[in-house]
Amino acid sequence: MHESTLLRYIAPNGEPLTALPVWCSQSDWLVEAYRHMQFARLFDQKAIALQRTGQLGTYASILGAEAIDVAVGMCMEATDILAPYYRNHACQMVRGLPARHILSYWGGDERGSAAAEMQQDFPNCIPIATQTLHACGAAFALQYRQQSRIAVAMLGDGATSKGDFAEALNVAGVWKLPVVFIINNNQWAISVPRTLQSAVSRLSDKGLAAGVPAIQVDGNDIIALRIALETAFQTAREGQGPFLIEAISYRLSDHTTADDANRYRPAEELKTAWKHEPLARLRTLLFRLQLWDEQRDTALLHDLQNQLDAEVKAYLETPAPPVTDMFDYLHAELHPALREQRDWCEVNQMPGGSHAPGGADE
Amino acid sequence: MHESTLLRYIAPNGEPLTALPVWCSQSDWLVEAYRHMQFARLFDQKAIALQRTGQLGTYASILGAEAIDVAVGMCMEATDILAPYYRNHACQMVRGLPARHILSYWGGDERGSAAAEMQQDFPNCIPIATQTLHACGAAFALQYRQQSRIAVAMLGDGATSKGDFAEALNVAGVWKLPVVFIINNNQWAISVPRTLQSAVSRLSDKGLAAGVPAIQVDGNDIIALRIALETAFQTAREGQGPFLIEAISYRLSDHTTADDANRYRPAEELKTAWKHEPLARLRTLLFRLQLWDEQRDTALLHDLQNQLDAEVKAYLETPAPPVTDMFDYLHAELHPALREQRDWCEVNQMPGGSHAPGGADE
Amino acid sequence: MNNAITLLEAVNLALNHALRNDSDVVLLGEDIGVNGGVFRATAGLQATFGEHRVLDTPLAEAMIAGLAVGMSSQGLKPVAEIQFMGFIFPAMEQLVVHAARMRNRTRGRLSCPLVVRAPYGGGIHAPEHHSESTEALFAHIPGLKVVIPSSPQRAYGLLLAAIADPDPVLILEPKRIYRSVKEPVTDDGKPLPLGRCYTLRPGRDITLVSWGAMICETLKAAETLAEEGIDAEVIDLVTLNPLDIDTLLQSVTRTGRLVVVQEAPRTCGIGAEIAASVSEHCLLSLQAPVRRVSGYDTIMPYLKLEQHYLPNTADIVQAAKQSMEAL
Amino acid sequence: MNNAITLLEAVNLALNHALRNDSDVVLLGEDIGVNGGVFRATAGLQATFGEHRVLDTPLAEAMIAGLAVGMSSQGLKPVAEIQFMGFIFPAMEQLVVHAARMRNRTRGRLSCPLVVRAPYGGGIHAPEHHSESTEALFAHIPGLKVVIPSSPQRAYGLLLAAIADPDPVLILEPKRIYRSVKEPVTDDGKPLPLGRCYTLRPGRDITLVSWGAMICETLKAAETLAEEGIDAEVIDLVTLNPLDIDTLLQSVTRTGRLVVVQEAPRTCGIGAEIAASVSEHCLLSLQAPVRRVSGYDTIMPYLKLEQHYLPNTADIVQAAKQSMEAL
Ligand SMILES: Cc1ncc(C[n+]2csc(CCOP(=O)(O)OP(=O)(O)O)c2C)c(N)n1
Ligand SMILES: Cc1ncc(C[n+]2csc(CCOP(=O)(O)OP(=O)(O)O)c2C)c(N)n1
Ligand SMILES: [Mg+2]
Ligand SMILES: [Mg+2]
Repeated sequence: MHESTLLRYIAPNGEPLTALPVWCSQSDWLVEAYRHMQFARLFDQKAIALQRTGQLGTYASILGAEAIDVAVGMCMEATDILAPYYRNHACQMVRGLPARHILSYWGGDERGSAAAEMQQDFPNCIPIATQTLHACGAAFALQYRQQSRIAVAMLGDGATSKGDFAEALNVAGVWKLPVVFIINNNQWAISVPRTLQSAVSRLSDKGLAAGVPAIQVDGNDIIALRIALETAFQTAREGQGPFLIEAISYRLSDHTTADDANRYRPAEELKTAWKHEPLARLRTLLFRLQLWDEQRDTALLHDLQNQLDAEVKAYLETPAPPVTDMFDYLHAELHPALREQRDWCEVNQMPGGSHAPGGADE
Repeated sequence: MHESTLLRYIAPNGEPLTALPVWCSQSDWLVEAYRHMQFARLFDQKAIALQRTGQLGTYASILGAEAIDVAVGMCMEATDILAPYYRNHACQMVRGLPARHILSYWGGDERGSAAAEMQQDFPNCIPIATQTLHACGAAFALQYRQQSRIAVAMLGDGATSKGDFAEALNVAGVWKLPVVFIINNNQWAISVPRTLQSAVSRLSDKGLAAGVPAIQVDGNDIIALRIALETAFQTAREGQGPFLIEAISYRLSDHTTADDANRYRPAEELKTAWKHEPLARLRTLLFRLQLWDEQRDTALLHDLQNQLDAEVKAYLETPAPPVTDMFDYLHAELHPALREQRDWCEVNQMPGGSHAPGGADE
Repeated sequence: MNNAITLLEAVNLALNHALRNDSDVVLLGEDIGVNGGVFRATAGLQATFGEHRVLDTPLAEAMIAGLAVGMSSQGLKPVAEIQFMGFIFPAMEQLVVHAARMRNRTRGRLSCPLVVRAPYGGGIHAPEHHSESTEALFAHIPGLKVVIPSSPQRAYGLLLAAIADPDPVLILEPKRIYRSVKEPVTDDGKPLPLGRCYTLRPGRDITLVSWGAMICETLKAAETLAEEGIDAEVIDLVTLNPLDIDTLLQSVTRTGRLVVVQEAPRTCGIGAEIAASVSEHCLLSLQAPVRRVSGYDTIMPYLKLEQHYLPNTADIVQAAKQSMEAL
Repeated sequence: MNNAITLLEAVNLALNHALRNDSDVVLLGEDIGVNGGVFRATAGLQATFGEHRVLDTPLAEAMIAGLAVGMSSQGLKPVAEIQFMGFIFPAMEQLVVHAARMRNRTRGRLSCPLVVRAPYGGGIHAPEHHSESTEALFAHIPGLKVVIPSSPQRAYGLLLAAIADPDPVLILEPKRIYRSVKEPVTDDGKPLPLGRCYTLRPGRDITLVSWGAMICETLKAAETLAEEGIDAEVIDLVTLNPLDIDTLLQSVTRTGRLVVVQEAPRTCGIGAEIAASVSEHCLLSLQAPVRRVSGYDTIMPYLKLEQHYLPNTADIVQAAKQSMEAL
């Protein structure tokens, strides 16, 4: 981390490091961001609890990355296209996706990625770095149709090692695509620390290999993030080509609920990282700027908790998808060759069938 | 091309641009290089002629890249490991591979890659950029065994766009592997010009994305090449990690004998490129330095032609490989499941068999 | 436009038609622009339709496939060329984990109406990796349609159908017969149905099924067999996934005998699926075991030995006769 | 060392043995070092053997495979882990075009004695891409051996055999039974032969062949059938390429009936090859068509539906009974 060249406005303790942009006090943008980040934090805790009690599948926590996701979500236009990876629930929620669908996805239901609110955003992408190419393809479509929309790809620090990312940066550069890549450098790729991923000291330097302008920003600092994102998005939107942002954060959670970071992560490092975390930092700043107080905070948390409870309830009450969905969305039309298998599948799940609920194997 | 920062010692017209290293006059290295380059040129012409007369398969000409290949071949130690692509015949010959085997390879005979003279060098690699990872793997083996050998990967400008190359650079950087990557930037990837491959102005900048030191060198200048290679090889050999060299050349030929560059390459560009070509440049320099004269030149050409003729003869006289080779080298041992197919294949090629020479389908 | 044209020209004609009539169609690939493709399948198209519709890409197949996924998710209809099927492997991740799954994954919210074209197969004396037939790898992937035309008319109609198809289609073009088969093709923009076999020659005694370049040898074999009084039905499989097994079953139910002819290695090839399905459904009608004529389970050799690897007419005739004699 | 251990522990034991006894053995992969692998297959090995022998790689599967090709060409014996088989696609180019071909391409001058291990298969309620069974794609590749152990003892012996093998071997580990099957394993360093089936239960009436996790359901089905008086032979296929077809043929010649059980999609799966080969060679012995119990030709669903996708004991019993009733 070259702290010196890192874009940063708020110190870890919540103090402004420099004169803040006027919109900080002249708009409710910061409060809005705070609201989203708080909701993300609550959501995260709840999702982990649901997983621990067998009500959700494996889940990837967003703890520590709330500022990045919220800033991206808030700076994008509704009609822009997001190509997320699997850790961008907060961004998805800011973009209007109700939490129930996110739970649905992590609960093992494909319909979680079907919500109309996702518009043309890509669904969660699990195969590392592959989404960066989708963003380029989508960006090409926008450029081709001469729209002033942009595509935004998010990825982790580990993902920067996979060739796809280099290929995406390269084609974005040479075709001047309206796409912005945002690395959430949370210092770990499961158990592999940043230092074992690459010898380059700044991941933003990966842009240099492709002629793509890049900037490194404090990913725990919502103001710095907005500044960086505005530059990047504007560049892309105005037809000047792609941009790369490396946002430095820290994964305060396990990799997923299937992981135990204690096996590999020094306790001391985690302790230090908590001192930098984005939510407390913004909260302190808001109090300091007198944009926020305890009373409003309590009310907000109460409000958000109610919202969340309603979403969780809706999720838990959603009936399982019909088994035949696996046939019905394979192609636009069911090919006759699959008709027999579909019938078989449907019959098997009925009482007396080999896959009936409560059958021998369950 | 940032001509300004390009490492160069000899002007295109053969004049020294600066004081030359002492070895230029105090050793016969330059004459040796000239000999190899001349042989490569002769070989190339002959190979194309053989292809045109149906005595060789599709062939990738090395015209214009002789200096790069020869410099690499001469600067490597015999025990180093070469991971070539498909355009490195000259380098292979410098490293001791008789031309007959190279012809054999391009003539469609796997035994061309079996020659003992290849030692542990990799065979020609056709799938673009994949060889850069082999070089890293081999370099790891050398590092693991604490040998002071190095691995050298060669690739084209087009190959720099493929993710494998980024992955190779990255792992070489982070593991400090004793590997050197050499880009033969001949301005074209089949019909795709350099400018459509990447927005980065210097391909050597790809090293910046991986923390790998890099240098750009005039690939038509054998002295500059040796200087660059010596630095790079020494760095790698002494355990200081990988190096990247971008050698600027020009593909004076069609992509392969299956290609017609007239379809896409401006005639003017080719004409200009010929003024930069490496062999005439070195020849002029040698004359100028009085290290060479017409008489020796004529004798050399005569000599090389004889050598080449002997190689061509040996190639043409090599009987086709036994059909059963395709079974016998699949695994170390033939699995019983393949015995029946092997027998069948052997019988079919005999007189009366379905694949007998002169059979119905031929 | 009723002059006889080659399969390659038919591909070009179909692409031209698609570009002309649908502004959502874009072509992308290595060397497909100014150069018109290494086989000239896209010759002249960039000049006609412009650089923004016929795109020379950087050299990276994962990128080509990933771009096509992204483009098609936005409703464009990208037709990507993989220069040779031997270089399709870097594209496989995108094709298998994204193109084939996007509709299912989003329950229809997004889809990937993309086409990937790749020349495949041996017999043109090309260098290593330029001669393989790995169609079976793709036919095993749910969500990916795999189509192989073996005549100019079918190449034209099937390519248009693939482009019109709302889901991803892989079209493998048998490069050995790119220029050798000619027939008149009407440039009427009419797609041919995907997902069904084409019976090229009716016959009573035995069914021969094949696809791609081997269709030529198979038809020749049928002629040879006819001379010897054996009336062979020849079926062009055309769509490898999903399989039109019904047409095959109907034929075998009539003839009682089946020979599958494939250029690819035998083990786990398409021939295995056909033999398995037919044996499963028609065991009682079968008068002889289903025979497979195929490449060997070895690596496709370089040109010196490739003719020994590729099945030929004599092999097919022989297998058919053995089938006729069996039981 | 005669306590019962899990399949996962047996893998660890074999790796430990290989690292201890052969300094050419190195392990590489994502998260295999300090973390010991996401399933803990390599737990403790980096601590014991050092960072230069148990390598945490950057995140790139093409790179992992390409490094293994390069390492093995120098005589090292790399054992690479692909974290989940769903992420093997970027490695496919290196495995197919290089690992499987290096010996043939250089006529024995270089070879690739590498091993790739990957957990595969469904049923553990994992996220997307963590549950597929795409073994057939690799079994179609000449030059690549594909092995699937289904018990701790076989996992131990086959992994050692794969490491000792002079050619590339892909070992797919059925993650659903990583921890559920236990048996005592002797840590004697003895490899088990590759390239042959293992008969787990002799039987007279019908042959059931399977591999991987489905072996458990298949054995259970055999018990259920036994209760109903049907004596089923159960064969663990183990090596998918090259196939030990002889053992299968011998069994089917005796029983006259065969059910293949696979978790993968049906079309072009291993079951197709087995059915095709057996029907080809044993048509006269077959008293019923070879039946395939398999996953559907659809995309492996997320966890809510995965139990409906995976074949179960009841499916196998049903297929076996139908086979017994046929003809
Ligand atoms: C191609 C591929 N390989 C491996 C994995 C398994 N895997 C899932 S997440 C992960 C680490 C990703 O780290 P990073 O990119 O830093 O993102 P983070 O999870 O830290 O946000 C790995 C190896 C995968 N999903 N895809
Ligand atoms: C993976 C892969 N994709 C495509 C090809 C087809 N192809 C062969 S050479 C070539 C261009 C290579 O250009 P460059 O890297 O600049 O090397 P050059 O031939 O110019 O020396 C292409 C696209 C290939 N061999 N491998
Ligand atoms: Mg990370
Ligand atoms: Mg080039």
